[in-house]
Amino acid sequence: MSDLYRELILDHYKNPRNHGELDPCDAHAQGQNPLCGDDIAISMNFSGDDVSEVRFTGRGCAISQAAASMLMELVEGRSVTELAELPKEELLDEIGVPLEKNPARLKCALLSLGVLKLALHRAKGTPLPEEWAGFEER
Amino acid sequence: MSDLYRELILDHYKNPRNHGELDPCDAHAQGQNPLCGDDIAISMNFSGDDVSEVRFTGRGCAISQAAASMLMELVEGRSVTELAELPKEELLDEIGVPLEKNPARLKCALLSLGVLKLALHRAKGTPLPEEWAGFEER
Amino acid sequence: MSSITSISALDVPRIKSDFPVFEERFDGRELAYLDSANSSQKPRQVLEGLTEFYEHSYANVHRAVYELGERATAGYEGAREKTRAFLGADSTREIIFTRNGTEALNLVAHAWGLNELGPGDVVVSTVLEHHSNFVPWQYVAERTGAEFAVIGADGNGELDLEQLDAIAGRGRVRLVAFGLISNSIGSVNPVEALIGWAREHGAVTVVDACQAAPHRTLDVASLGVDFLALTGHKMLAPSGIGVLWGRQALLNSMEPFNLGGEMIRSVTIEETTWNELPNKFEAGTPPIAQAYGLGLAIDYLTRVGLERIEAHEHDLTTYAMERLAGADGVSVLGPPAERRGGIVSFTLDSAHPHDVAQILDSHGVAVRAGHHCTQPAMDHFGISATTRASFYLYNTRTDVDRLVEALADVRATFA
Amino acid sequence: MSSITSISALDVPRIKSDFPVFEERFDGRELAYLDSANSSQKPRQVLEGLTEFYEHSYANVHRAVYELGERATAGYEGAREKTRAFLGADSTREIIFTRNGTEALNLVAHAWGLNELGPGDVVVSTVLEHHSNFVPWQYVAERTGAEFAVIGADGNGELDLEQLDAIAGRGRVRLVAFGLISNSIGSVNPVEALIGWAREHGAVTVVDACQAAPHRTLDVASLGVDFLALTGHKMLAPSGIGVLWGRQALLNSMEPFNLGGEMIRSVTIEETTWNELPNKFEAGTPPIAQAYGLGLAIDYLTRVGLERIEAHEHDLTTYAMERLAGADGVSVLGPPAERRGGIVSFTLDSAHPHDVAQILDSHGVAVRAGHHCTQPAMDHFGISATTRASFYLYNTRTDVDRLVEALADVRATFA
Ligand SMILES: Cc1ncc(COP(=O)(O)O)c(C=O)c1O
Ligand SMILES: Cc1ncc(COP(=O)(O)O)c(C=O)c1O
Repeated sequence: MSDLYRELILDHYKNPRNHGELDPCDAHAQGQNPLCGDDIAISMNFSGDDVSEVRFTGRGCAISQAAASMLMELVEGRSVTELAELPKEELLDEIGVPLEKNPARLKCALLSLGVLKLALHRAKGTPLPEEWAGFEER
Repeated sequence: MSDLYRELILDHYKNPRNHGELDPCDAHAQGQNPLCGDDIAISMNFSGDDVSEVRFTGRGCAISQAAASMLMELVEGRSVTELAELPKEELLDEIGVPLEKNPARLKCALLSLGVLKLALHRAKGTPLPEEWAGFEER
Repeated sequence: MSSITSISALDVPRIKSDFPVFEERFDGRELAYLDSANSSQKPRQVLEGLTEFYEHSYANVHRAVYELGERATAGYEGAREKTRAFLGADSTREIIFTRNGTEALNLVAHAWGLNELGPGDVVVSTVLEHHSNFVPWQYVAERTGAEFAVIGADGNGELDLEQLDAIAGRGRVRLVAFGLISNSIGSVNPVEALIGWAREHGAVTVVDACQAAPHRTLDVASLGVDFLALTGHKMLAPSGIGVLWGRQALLNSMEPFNLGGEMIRSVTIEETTWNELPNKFEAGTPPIAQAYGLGLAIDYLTRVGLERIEAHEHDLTTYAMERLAGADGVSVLGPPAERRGGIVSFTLDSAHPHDVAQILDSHGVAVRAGHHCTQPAMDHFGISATTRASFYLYNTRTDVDRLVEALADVRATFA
Repeated sequence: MSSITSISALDVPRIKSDFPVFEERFDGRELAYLDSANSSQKPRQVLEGLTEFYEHSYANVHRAVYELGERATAGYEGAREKTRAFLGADSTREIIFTRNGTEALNLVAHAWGLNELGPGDVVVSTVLEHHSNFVPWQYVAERTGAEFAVIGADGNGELDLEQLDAIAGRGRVRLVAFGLISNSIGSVNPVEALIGWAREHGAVTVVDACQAAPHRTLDVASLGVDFLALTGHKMLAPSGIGVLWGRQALLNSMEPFNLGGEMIRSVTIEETTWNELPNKFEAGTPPIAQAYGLGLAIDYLTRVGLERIEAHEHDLTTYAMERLAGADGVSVLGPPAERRGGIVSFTLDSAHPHDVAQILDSHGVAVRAGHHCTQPAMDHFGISATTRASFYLYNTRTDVDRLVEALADVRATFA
């Protein structure tokens, strides 16, 4: 079996954390991976500068959905400013499987983070960093 | 020195036969080789079904100009019907140097014959054979 | 499939030995490469010929007046002649080398479509098409004010010809574009009916043969189409080469597409005139070595025999469909093996196609997962992606067995 | 040329040994290949790397979820990164792989020009341009109703910048296209002045670097241009690959050019949206191995050092101009060696350039004869063709000597 599908990923895929939608919400964004059609939507509420609540919905492969679920656990309770700068390495460490060799799957893994960045920068009115530029246009 | 430049070719190049223009004339055509800019114009008068007079003008490489000059000698006094079917091998035999390996120079060698065909078929109102189709558009 | 046939079977082990990629071991095993509909592997004969060409016959073509240039031109134009013969075309003037299949189709869309179409006209594609034979038509229709009509399909992924009348009712049918074989589900389209209908309406026909040319004998004369596109990389040739065949009269009447060196007759500041066919459509230095390589690939395919290749793939497809029919949780899309090429697309109940493909990869089984550049077809089936296995001359029943076994592991993982 | 320099000389014999074509004998002699401005020969490092890539890393890119596809994608995208670094561009998103230099220029003409230009606008090219950087602009001007203006040159083939004011008087200058080095006479254009002028008028600048990229260090940031085109086959890479670099903001604002697979984000029957950069401009299966080969060629050039290559070619050019100045009946076109690339174009009093090249060929000297796809430049000089010798890293002074000796034979033949 592939290294990519360790227990934790399958668990998050089968039992996604924070699944759902916040409506109304303080920030929202959606994004797809045009290569494979994976789709993630994230909604958040803020309390002061902190993210008080976060939810996601989506469809797609186990990697993209599990990564989104893991991201939820990283996000809740942290400050918007901090999250706007959240390095992708933090999420990749959490996922914990080697993706460098596999740019296609890396895109799946980072889809939710891109959508999160877009939601945060939109809410703050700040420009999306170049690294995430692909998400802007979606 | 290259095989292509045997004595006869240089002689025709330096002393072209039937050089000039017939005006008025019974048939006329002009053509270029877009690859190298070689240019040939041929004018003819008919007497009955025969070509009574033929002249050419042109500029370009020794091969194209010598071939045109040699063609003049092949043409005069022969019938339009016969010339409209003149196989290119007859001119190539006259030139007498190997050109098969060299499609670029082959085009130079056959430029005058293409122009002749165009002039004859135009005068006769018959369609130019597919083999010479490139000349039609010029 | 067990009918008696005079076509002798392929010697697959011998063929396989021509493809260096099968010497490598993936997790200790030979690669089960089941993604040839995406792009094929290349035989030694093509790769060695290519290197030799670069080493001893390479220069720019057409314009060189020296030995190397003559060799290069002979190689390049020789490939045009091989392609002409391969397609049963009348003249090498009708063979235009492009970058890939997509560019061949875009050439027609830009050079014919943008200039010929207008309001009241109908441009027809099908719901099964590859994006490269769909988006260009959608785009030129929008740019010119023409209608864009799409022939739908039934649950098997077979075109619904009953829709043709309604489409004809929408205006003057000017162009009908369709593929011979669907790349995503493998169905073979009803060519004769479509061409008959298009002709009835005086429409120009564009056939996407990207999935057919590598696997079956084609003959443009008997097909009766106006344009045909194919791509080299799916038929053992290098990447970077495609072909547009078109009827000479049509090509002659068209404006050029890309502009620049080689495609002109004369250029002045005031005016430019175009070169004759095929140069008019080959602007700039062409993919010289890639065309030469396509010629070598055609030699290889012809030597092996396209009929034998087709029969071999049909056997594998039939076998794969039988085995997948018996595999838990697998649903195969598309028509029965009799009416498809060597392509089997399926979904698995418990896992997303990307995850399926990923786990298959860890078993040394290479398949493609995704929408296969056919999103309208995916929408038609109400899904976003499939896993697809596709066969070529180097595949065997063992590859199919490995696919089926690996699928069992996917199901166990996602159970 | 005899100035003291810190640039060490090229080890030409060693370089030559990397190019298999020089092992062959032409009429008993090594080939004096003086046609690299037309297309260059390829080193072993590129050819072997290419074969290895096909043998062990070939699959379609981007969409494959298996080991081979990952290798192929890494190879293809790695080449994009090498190209980015080679050009000093900000981002790999700005690097678009095309079929050749001509297509790179056409991409801008079609996707920017046809959509942005209109009556009252002026599109500027120069009389020295290659047809591929001339005809597309002439064509888009005609299609859009814009004015087409051509910067003239003086008797040396150097651009006449005094004409710029008059050109600006003809309307709103929207686009200025010019080459860095003329391919037919070798003159180096006044880049800074042209770009300064274009910017003053708010015009977009398009630089044809096809003749510069193989021979000199380029840096798009310091050049200050908007688009730059180059072609792989002139710089040791395979045929079938070109590059368009463009500013990201401009590329983002543009419509796509070719349409189809890979360049879309989503396709429905109603509507299609485009993918992000660079995919938006790379429709269909790209020239995968050719891009990889371009990356290998860039590695090779970088290892040898472009500054050393430029110095070496400058030495050969200076030497050739000295020797040709002393040869009977030879007239060299263009500026002095200080203001030219490694290109020497000339006419001979008694013989047509094609005849010259043909006889040189029989001496194992390969040059090009013709208008070099620059008919307006030929018209400017009042001629229809030249004989052109061009130099690259594998050439030597001996090649120049052989050229000059063979020219004497031409004169004798036509005396
Ligand atoms: C049916 C079909 N049409 C067109 C194409 C486009 O070919 P290419 O990617 O070579 O441009 C493909 C392959 O991707 C295909 O399968
Ligand atoms: C200056 C210049 N521009 C453009 C081109 C066109 O490049 P390609 O033939 O690769 O399309 C060439 C070469 O032919 C050239 O020399």
